[in-house]
Amino acid sequence: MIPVYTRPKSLTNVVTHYCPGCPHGIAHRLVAETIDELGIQGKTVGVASVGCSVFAYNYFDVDFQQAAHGRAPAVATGIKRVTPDSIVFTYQGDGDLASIGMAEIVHAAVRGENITVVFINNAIYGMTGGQMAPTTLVGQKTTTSPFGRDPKTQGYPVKVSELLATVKGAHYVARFSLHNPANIQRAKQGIKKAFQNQIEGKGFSLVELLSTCSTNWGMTPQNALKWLEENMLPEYPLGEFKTGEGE
Amino acid sequence: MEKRVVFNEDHCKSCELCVGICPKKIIKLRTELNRQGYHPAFVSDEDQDKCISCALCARMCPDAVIEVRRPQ
Amino acid sequence: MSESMLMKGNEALAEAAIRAGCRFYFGYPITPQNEISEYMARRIGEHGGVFVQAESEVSSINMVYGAAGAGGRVLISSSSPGISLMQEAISYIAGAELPCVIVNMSRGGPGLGGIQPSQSDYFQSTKGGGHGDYRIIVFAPATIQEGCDLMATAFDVADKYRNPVMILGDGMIGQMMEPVVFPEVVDVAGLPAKPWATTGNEGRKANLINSIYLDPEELDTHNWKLEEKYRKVRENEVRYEIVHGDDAEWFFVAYGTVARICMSVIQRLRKDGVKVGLVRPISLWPFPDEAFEKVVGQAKGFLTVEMSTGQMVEDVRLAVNGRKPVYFYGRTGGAVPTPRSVERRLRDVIEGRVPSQSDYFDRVGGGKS
Amino acid sequence: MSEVTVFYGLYGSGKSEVSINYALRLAEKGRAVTIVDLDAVTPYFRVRDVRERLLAAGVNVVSPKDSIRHADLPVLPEGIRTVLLQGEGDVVVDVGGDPTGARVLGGLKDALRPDARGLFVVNAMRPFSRTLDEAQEAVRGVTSSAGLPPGGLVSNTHLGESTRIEHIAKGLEFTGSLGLCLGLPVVMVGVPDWLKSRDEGLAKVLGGVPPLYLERHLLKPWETTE
Repeated sequence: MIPVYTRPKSLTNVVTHYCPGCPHGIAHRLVAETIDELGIQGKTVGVASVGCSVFAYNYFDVDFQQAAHGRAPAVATGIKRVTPDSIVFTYQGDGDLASIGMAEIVHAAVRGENITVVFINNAIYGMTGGQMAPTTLVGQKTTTSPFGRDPKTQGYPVKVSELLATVKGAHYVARFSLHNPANIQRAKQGIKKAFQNQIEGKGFSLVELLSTCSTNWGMTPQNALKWLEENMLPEYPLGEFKTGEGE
Repeated sequence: MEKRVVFNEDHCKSCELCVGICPKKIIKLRTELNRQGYHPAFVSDEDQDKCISCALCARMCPDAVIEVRRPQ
Repeated sequence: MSESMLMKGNEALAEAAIRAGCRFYFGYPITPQNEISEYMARRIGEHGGVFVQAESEVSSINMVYGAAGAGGRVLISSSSPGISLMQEAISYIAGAELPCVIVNMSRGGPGLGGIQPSQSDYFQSTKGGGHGDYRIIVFAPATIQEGCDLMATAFDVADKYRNPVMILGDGMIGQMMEPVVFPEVVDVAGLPAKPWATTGNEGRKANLINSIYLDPEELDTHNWKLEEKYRKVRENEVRYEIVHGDDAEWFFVAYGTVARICMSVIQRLRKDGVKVGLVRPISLWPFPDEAFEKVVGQAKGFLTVEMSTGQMVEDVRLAVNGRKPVYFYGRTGGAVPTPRSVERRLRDVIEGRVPSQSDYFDRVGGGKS
Repeated sequence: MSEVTVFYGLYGSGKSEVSINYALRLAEKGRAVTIVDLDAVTPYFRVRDVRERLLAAGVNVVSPKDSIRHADLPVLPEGIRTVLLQGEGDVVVDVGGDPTGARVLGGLKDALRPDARGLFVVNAMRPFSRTLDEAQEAVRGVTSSAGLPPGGLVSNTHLGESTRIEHIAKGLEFTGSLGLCLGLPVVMVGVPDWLKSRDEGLAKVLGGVPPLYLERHLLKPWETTE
């Protein structure tokens, strides 16, 4: 028998704390596969953020730093400047990256910091129990938008990829989704490109991954993926918003 | 007989994403609980030869539970 | 020309840091310490170092966290409001046990305050400053030369204990100019290795820089481990100066530039036969209790002079522990105590015109005089 | 005939003390003098900090108004254009340090008399002016952003209170060489006033360059007798 699919060796052999069906696990696996395929396990340094993925360092068998809420891009900057040969990535959720850490992510992009950012957008605060996120959809109910997000008082969802695509310093900005195998495969290619860019010294790369939170959305994992497809995709179109070509 | 698809059942959280995606509908949940208290997913020995090694289940699995092989 | 150079305090500290092997500097502009960033921007590259102007103090100190975690010799500088913004990350840095040096050229507060010199960040600097049980080591130079010498020490002490060290200057230290002879240039390659740093796990187990301990028992253990480290710091890193410890009956207690004002008063008063001396804490944390043990027997009393409404005086009182009276004189907000007003206050103390220490909160004479 | 003298240079060269003493010297000669505090970049030790003393000596002071004199804002003194355009008597301008500070003067170029004299102050014991290359670069940077070509150099090499005659001598030699490189005369040499009486070799060291004896006005708090 020939192996078709095996567990990546950059993942530690532990059970994650994520809820059943949580796409964080998928995203972790894609990042680990990328690290394996690029042969960079020994020189990769991850930066964990605050959110459900706060313990990401337990799941990747690489050096890690745990950053304060929203500050992962600044921490990654510090690491990368000291050890430019390390491959540095941050792994951040939407509360961390798009709310409290908006300044850090924008300015890391502005500086063209040669790092890779994996950004999980599931339109809700998972860790703290399902509050409204900056990416929560209009009308979406959360514990702090119990009547549905009302743009009159709560504004509109922030589109991180579109926003960062306007930043000249950003080399690669793309949005993918984790709701089915075909999209997962595309996301993998995007993540790989984002790491490859760093190896080649091309500068700031960010992949936004649309994800679910079945627990806080109150759905089965399968229904959550369906909800993502039906509700998030129209608001968050997929694609590469900046590819660095022609620069 | 060598298996095409193998589950690390102790890591499974029975989210059933693999169950839903399998084109051959051969992935089932066990009635027994694993160490974490979940009914782990599995493919029975008799269904192993129905597996087409497409690995969609492995791609979907959030817990990297599934290994897939194909005959030479 | 001799090795002496006329240096502004801020530039001198930057040069001293480079000579101490600092190769990574992160900053954000704020008066009165901008010359540190400006000097670094011009000079650190000549030594193969990195200067980054961050988008905020918050970001800059988190760059320090990352850079220190990756094993760099890292400096950051700011002034009071900027240091306030950094407190969260300083707590993380202390919790994750990372070495770095922080310069605070403090200015008057609270709030936006003013840009003139102040010592009102004493509490913030010496009592932790952010959340959680931790300390940072704080050195307060009184001259630019001392600042340069302490800079080299600060990096070594930071590395030794894996803890942030602060150089606490008032704006005066940053802005004034004095001749300086710089310490030797440190051979960066010869600095002790940092096997805990996140440099990639090739050939070893993965390293983790972290301050999360969700299990109460684990966090308790971690905190007591930190406390044990701080105990060693208290044992080994106390620094102070006593002037006229042989015969003084009255002691000024002052740090930084205020100590120099007291020194000029001491010279004047000694001509009149007043036996006055000075206890000058150089390490503000650990506080030099030991200095007070040496002189408390001979002292009739202590007059603490600060550019604050009375912050260090609390530690002086703890050190003296009721054995002798402790008096206070302070100016704030950028108003600097004049030698004449300090002299008058001491004479009032000596001649019994200042209420006894039970009236310690009396700030008579603490305003304009 | 009245004169307009602009002192510029890198910060720390001693421009402010030179400006203050120069203005006082003019006033002592009975001339009407206005000193302009054009330092928009340094937060401490500025001409405005000794305003009362200058006024008492009969020197008119143009500096940012009191309500904002301690602000860390690039504040231009009110009335500065009036003084430059219509002022009678001598004007001494103390320009803030470095090309950044000198830019402020650049913005006032149209108000400057065509015969205004720009004097570049050199302290060879300061960073960024320790070699002839660095010093030439400094002169170019500052005077071009000031928009006023230099008319001469002021040798002001010193180490604060630790200044000795040999520093003056070496500084003068350095400034002389710089002058040769740039084709500029050394018009003045700053000498701390306490060195005046202390060393008889001073005259020889000066070698004909007129000294500007400097009484220190911008004192540190512990140097005052107040």
